[in-house]
Amino acid sequence: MSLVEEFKKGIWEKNPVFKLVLGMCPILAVTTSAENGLGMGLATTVVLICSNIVVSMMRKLIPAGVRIPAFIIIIATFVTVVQLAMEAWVYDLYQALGIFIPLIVVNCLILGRAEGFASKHPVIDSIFDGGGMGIGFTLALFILGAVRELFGSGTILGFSIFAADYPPVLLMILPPGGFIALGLVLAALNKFTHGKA
Amino acid sequence: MKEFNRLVITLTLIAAGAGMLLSLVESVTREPIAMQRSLQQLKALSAVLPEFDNSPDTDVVLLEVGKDKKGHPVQRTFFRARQGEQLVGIAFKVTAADGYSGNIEVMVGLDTHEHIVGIEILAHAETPGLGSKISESWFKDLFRERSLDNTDWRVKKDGGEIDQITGATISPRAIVSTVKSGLDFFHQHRQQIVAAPGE
Amino acid sequence: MNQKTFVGGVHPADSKHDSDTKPIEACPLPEQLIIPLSQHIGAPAEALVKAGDLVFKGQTIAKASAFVSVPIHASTSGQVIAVEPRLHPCGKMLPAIVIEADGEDHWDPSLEGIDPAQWTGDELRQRISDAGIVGMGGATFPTHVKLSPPEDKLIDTLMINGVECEPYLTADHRLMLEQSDKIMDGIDILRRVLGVKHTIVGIESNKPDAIACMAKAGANHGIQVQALEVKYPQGAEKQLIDALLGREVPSAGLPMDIGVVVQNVATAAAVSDAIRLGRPLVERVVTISGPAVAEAKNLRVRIGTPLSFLVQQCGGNKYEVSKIIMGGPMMGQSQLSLDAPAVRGTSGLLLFGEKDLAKIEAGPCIRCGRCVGACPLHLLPATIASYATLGMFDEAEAHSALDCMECGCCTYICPATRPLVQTLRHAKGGILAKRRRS
Amino acid sequence: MVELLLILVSTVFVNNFVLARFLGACPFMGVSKKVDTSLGMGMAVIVVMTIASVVTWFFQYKVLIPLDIEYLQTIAFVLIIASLVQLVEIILHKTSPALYQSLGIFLPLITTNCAVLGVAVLNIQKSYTLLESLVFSLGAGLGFTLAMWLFSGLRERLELSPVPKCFQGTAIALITAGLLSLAFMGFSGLVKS
Amino acid sequence: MLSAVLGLGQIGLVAAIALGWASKKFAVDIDARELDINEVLPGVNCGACGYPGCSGYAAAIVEGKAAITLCPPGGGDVVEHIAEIMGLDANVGEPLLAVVLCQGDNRKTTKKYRYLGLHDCNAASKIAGGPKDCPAGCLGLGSCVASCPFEAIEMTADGLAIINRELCTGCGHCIDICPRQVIRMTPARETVHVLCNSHDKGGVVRKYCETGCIGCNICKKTVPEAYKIDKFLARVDYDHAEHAALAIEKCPPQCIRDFKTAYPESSHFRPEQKQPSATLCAGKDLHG
Amino acid sequence: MDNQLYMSSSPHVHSGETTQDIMRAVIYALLPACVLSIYYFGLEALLVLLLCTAGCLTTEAVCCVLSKRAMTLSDGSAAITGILLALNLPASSPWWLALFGSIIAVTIGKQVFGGLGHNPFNPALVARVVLLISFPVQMTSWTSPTPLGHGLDALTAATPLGEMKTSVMLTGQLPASAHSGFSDYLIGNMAGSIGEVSALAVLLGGLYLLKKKVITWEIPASYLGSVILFGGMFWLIDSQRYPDPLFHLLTGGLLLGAFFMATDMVTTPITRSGMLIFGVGCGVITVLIRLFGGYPEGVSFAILLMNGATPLIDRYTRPKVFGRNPYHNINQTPAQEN
Ligand SMILES: Cc1cc2nc3c(=O)[nH]c(=O)nc-3n(C[C@H](O)[C@H](O)[C@H](O)COP(=O)(O)O)c2cc1C
Ligand SMILES: Cc1cc2nc3c(=O)[nH]c(=O)nc-3n(C[C@H](O)[C@H](O)[C@H](O)COP(=O)(O)O)c2cc1C
Ligand SMILES: Cc1cc2nc3c(=O)[nH]c(=O)nc-3n(C[C@H](O)[C@H](O)[C@H](O)COP(=O)(O)O)c2cc1C
Ligand SMILES: Cc1cc2nc3c(=O)[nH]c(=O)nc-3n(C[C@H](O)[C@H](O)[C@H](O)CO)c2cc1C
Ligand code: SF4
Ligand code: SF4
Ligand code: SF4
Ligand code: SF4
Ligand code: FES
Repeated sequence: MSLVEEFKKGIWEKNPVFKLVLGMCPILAVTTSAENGLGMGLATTVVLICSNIVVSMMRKLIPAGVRIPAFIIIIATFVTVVQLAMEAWVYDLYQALGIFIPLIVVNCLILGRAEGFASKHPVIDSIFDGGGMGIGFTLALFILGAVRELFGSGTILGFSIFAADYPPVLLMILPPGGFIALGLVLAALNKFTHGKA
Repeated sequence: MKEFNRLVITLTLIAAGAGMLLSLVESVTREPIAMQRSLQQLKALSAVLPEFDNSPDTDVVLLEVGKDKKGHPVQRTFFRARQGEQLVGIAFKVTAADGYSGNIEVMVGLDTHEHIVGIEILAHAETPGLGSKISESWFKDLFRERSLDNTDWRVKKDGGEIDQITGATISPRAIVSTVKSGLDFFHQHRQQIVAAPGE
Repeated sequence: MNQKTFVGGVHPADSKHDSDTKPIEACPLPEQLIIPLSQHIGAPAEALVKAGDLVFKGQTIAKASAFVSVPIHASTSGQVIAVEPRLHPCGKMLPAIVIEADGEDHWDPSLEGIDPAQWTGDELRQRISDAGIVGMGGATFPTHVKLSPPEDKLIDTLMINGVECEPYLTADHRLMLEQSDKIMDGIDILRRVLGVKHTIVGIESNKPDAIACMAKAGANHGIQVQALEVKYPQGAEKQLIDALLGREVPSAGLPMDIGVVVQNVATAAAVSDAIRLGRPLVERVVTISGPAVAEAKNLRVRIGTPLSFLVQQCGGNKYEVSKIIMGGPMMGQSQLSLDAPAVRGTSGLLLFGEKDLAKIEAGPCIRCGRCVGACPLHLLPATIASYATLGMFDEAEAHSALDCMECGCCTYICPATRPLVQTLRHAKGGILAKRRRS
Repeated sequence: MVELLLILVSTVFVNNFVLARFLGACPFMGVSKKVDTSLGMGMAVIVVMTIASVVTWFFQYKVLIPLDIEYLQTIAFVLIIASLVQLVEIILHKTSPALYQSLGIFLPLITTNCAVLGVAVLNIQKSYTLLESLVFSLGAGLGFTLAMWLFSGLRERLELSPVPKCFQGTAIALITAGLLSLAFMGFSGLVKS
Repeated sequence: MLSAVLGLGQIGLVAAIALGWASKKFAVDIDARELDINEVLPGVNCGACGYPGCSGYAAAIVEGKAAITLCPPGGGDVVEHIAEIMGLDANVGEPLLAVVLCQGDNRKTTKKYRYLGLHDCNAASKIAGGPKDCPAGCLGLGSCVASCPFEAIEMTADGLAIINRELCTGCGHCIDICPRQVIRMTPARETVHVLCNSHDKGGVVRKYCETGCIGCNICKKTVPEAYKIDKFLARVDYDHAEHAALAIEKCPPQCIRDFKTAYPESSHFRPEQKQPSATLCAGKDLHG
Repeated sequence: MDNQLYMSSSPHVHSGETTQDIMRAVIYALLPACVLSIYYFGLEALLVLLLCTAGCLTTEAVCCVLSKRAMTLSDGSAAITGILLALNLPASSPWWLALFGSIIAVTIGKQVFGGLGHNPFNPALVARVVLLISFPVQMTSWTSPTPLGHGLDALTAATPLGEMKTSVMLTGQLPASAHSGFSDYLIGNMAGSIGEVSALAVLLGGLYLLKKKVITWEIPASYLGSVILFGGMFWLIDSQRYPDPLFHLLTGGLLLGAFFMATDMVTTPITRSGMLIFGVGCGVITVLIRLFGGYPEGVSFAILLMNGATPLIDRYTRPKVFGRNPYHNINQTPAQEN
């Protein structure tokens, strides 16, 4: 598989959110606005790429018996780095994402890629894999965030879209709305990709 | 046994390496994080205080305002804002326990005439779309310039002067009464607060 | 009178008034009789005659081929013209003996009656078996088998089923009115064979005349008659036993497991004929009814009489027939044509025209629970059916699909008109097929 | 006592871990197809959560804070939890195959589950005492199990429904979860925050 | 810095020792090959192999209980992969496709009664053998459609099952379900088939079906090696079927077809509703 | 030639009662409440009723077309959903609120699950709660009834439960209205949603349904009974703070819920004991939410929550199959000789 394909598969064909349904918690929890979705997605992408690189580099060194703990340490390290950096430089976003930043550690997506891809492939491939998956994840979070923000607050990235007297459907930015919006988005994607009713 | 040693050593090394890396990163971010945290406090303060050039978040006075259910003393922090050496404003945090769904934390800022410069809602759990309107600026602006003397501290529905929110009177009512009691407390202890030495 | 009953069931309109006042008439002799070799539960009988043979009425023309099997007798005298596959009421072509009647209707001279009091139970049972007696209540299970409980099963009660809970059918009703003494005699014989004293006759309370008549006849035999609430399927033996004795036949068990043998009133009458007169089972009472028939009747019919002949005896059909049912409308089989013959299990023949049929498109189950409330076995028909339609037979089995007795209550009551019984049958087939495979 | 009860009620109903806080959504969606499995998973989560929150609580207050390395919280907690879970799994697999069959097979899933780490982190964030942490984690586990149990019942029913093609699978499961979460909104305000 | 390194290093050490110790002390074997095989299997869990799902099959292979060629959906690739994992020679069987050997849809055949009830071939066949006069033809109620895990079967508007040769994997589910045994496995390479399943005599067949095989022998006369006649029914002998197509034009009821030339009915497929159809209720007069 | 005889599997007769008949009966039973609501709230109520019913029917039709299923309008369930949704809305609802609710009810509430019979949650209540959460302002501005011909303008007013909640929250005491006003509640002279106002009209409809055997007694009885018991328990503890059972019964759409919404067979247990559990669960949750929850009104949530538990209830209350009761036969009494 070429590097480009490696990259592209994560964005659509194996999109971690729409196709693999991994990392559900942040998908549902932080997508109350497009901005939060984007921020979370990017943070995850950074961790994903970095940990893929390191795991791939060290794949020959780590004995099978402690594979998982070792991967977790590597991932957790990058998560902490991201966490510290966000707190230092993008404090508002850090506040908005709250507990879900440390929880990137347990995002099944990242461990999944480390286990399933980086530990078996060379560094360059792993970067593209991580990048593709990360962008796919970010894209999905952004789309979902945009949908929820649009209907739930009438804005996208803070800009008003509807007329001033649009009554926002608050449900969309509340917990039930998270599940329902993702369900509807998935159904819409199914509809368009298979064209079946 | 060799295999076992390898396991232990790699994992320990990786962990230690991670520790090293992180402590490095932490040392870089320590300063900015501390700054962000105090900035956050300051942001709320500057929204409710007249212009100042000191750091009110460190120029504070602690007073006991009462006891909680278990009998422990409850303290309230008063932040003092200054221009030069001149005291220009005081801010303090009050908590309304009778909101629609839980506590509402309000930062109140006063000028030297005990007129409100502004209030800020720090935390609340009111119903989105109803009670949550208390954090909208039109509502917060209702409190500007008000003092114990120039205002009947009740919502209009109860015969006072402050607008309520349509369909949600409870949250504004809670805020109004809390802010008022905060003002009362301040009024009684004004001397003590103003005169206390800085820390 | 206190009316006993069971939990569940439905109340279809009984539609019996067209025929319940019509005395039993003897059906004339048709030109040809088609006598299938398979008319009972168990192994089909083996033909003893071939084309060209002359037979007497009552002569054994096919012999039992196993313990659970019975012989078959010519139902009139005449000539065998063929032994070949003919249309059976089940809709398939199955082996049958075709007799051309000679019009004489001669009984086999070797047949003679006996006095049961002189004979042992075992001998009586053999005579019952030789007479080809099977249950006349619908299941056509060989009666001698029911009368041979294993040593370890103690039978304490003989229950006589005079319920006749199927709509339209009045054959048992008329029989109880007209031949209650013969029935009582049959009961005595059955009691003797089984060695039990305690006997209960159960009759639905919509037949007060039959209850009175049977109670009177039973009085000097020490036989108790019990009125039962009018409810379908009061006549199903498990429900009957539950209603009368409060005992539950275990799942997959038999009445004898709880000390009971159940026989239909017509079976009792047939037993009496077989012993006292020596006459084997060659005829039965059939109710011909339904909105499309010209005149509803109860006919005493020779086994093998073509259904079309029965309809002729009732003045034909009033209008075009769209559906023919053998048996009652709840459990009977729809017929492919009137060419099939009446058999030992034929309790009724019902004719319906197009306008009597309500064709309703089945809708989705609305979970109303009516089927659950109606199921006399306390199953969840709706749930089992939805598993079955998706081929999830393991789940269906876990919900006791195999217990279903196909009484039809669930389909009858379902407002979504779902074909529940058929689906359950499908489930049972699927479960058994799966078992066979593994 | 009342405080503890309130924490319990609040975590089970009002701020249900999955339905209101979105913690542990992956196993919630993943292992809820059958009622029996979901119960097994729920039990495993309760056990692990309780153990994990006690251990991490001690670690936070006895190691991280005294050493002034609180910023290592995430990595330390996740490492502890992961090792702990794996340890339990290995031991269970060998010593009690029966228990392993009913609970153990879920353990690997739990390692990478937001709910367990989330509980540990929230305990610290909310400055709970050890006892409160214990009750909180128990409530979280119970709430998780309750949500999962209800949801698995609903999903077994969905299996039998002719769901339109494009909604089949995850989409309809998510919508169902959404409606369940909607119903749980009714508990909001039951315990004032 | 030091405390961080030591702190974390310590956890790492303890964790590694504990895990290492435990995994030795409590070791349980799982055959790695089982996991590998599970990876290469298609994961559709169709059960065609006869085991409970793909992982069950994988376990059975490793235990040596099952042949490696039992997964029809997987096809040759999978067999090769498994062979590799197990260190065996791959011996791939000839690929098969299912074909419905019947063309007698509702327009071309007659009915012995009007069926009402569960929309299911097995259920209908229990009522007087099924509503068709033909004792062997497709009943058209689509039990096979529901049984195919690959959605390869569709019903024509006129009630005939047709198998999409692109989608069929040869798993054989439909064969088991069909009460008429009208679906047969045929070599995938062969596209010429006699689309009839009735062994009735020609005269009988003509009464109920416009296009049923009448056993006239013409095909066999045209291409003797390619056709066998068995009790009034012609069948293609798939071992010698190269020239079978030559008989297509000659067949009087036109029951020989070549799937390479488009099958006419497949053009007007209509999605069939999977709802049990009408049930019949005698006695409106029973209301009350 | 095709044979024209029909054949089918037994049974060959049917009770004659169809889904349509059941649904029609429910619509009839709702009529008194509809009529009374129009009397009290005038054209506004009529408009909401029409909008919701038309909205639900149209959405159902569109869904049928989109999913290529047979048209299901005639089964009447969509109409019921529409009417019940309308009865659960304030009379002052803007047109878009009613329409949006109808669309939510039929799509998210029902059709995504495969239509009639497959939705796990009550569609009308799903819509109502979605609206309540999304548009709390519109959904909590109640008007007090202004009977037709009185020529008064509608005034905004709190519902009895809302008033109670506010009063308890502020003063820890019940408002005066909670001790009186029962006759008003009975005939519907109180602020509230269109359909909850008159207890009598709803009761009439409910009794009709019971009489026609469209619904069974289990759910309404256990629901109302448990509200009386559980609510009454609190009242006995502190009658200044907690309202009496009668207040519970007559306000907040409890009767509407108990007779019309908790009885929707699609979303409630199929077994008799399951229904009893369902009813008790609804009752307890309703009281809890009313007395301690954030929302003044607990019926919708209680029913939805128990809808969510219904598959489990069904699972654990499977009736004992006849002949599988191991204890039954032990009690067998030897037959009496006679
Ligand atoms: C679901 C719901 C949520 C509510 N949330 C709030 C709230 O957060 N704040 C508030 O003051 N009132 C809230 N209310 C309204 C109160 O119940 C009460 O009716 C209102 O505060 C009285 O105000 P009014 O006098 O303007 O009608 C809510 C009502 C409902 C039904
Ligand atoms: C396979 C089978 C075996 C039976 N064996 C006996 C038996 O050994 N003894 C007996 O008294 N009845 C036996 N029965 C008869 C049943 O008790 C019952 O009377 C018969 O099936 C007809 O009942 P039904 O019309 O309610 O279905 C048997 C029935 C079947 C189907
Ligand atoms: C649903 C159902 C209904 C039945 N109704 C009757 C009935 O009304 N009268 C009757 O004699 N037998 C009825 N039976 C048959 C009885 O269960 C039982 O087989 C019969 O009474 C045994 O007597 P027999 O062997 O003499 O026929 C019914 C069976 C079933 C399954
Ligand atoms: C007794 C009864 C009560 C019903 N209650 C409701 C209801 O509360 N809400 C609703 O949307 N539909 C109701 N329906 C209509 C229908 O059952 C419902 O829309 C289904 O949930 C749709 O699948 C009811 C129907 C009946 C027969
Ligand atoms: S047919 Fe079977 S499932 Fe239906 S009511 Fe009768 S016994 Fe129960
Ligand atoms: S009677 Fe029909 S609609 Fe009612 S639950 Fe049973 S199958 Fe469903
Ligand atoms: S091929 Fe067989 S199963 Fe398929 S529709 Fe025809 S008869 Fe039914
Ligand atoms: S079920 Fe039949 S048609 Fe479908 S893939 Fe298997 S063999 Fe082919
Ligand atoms: S992201 Fe939370 S459990 Fe997977």
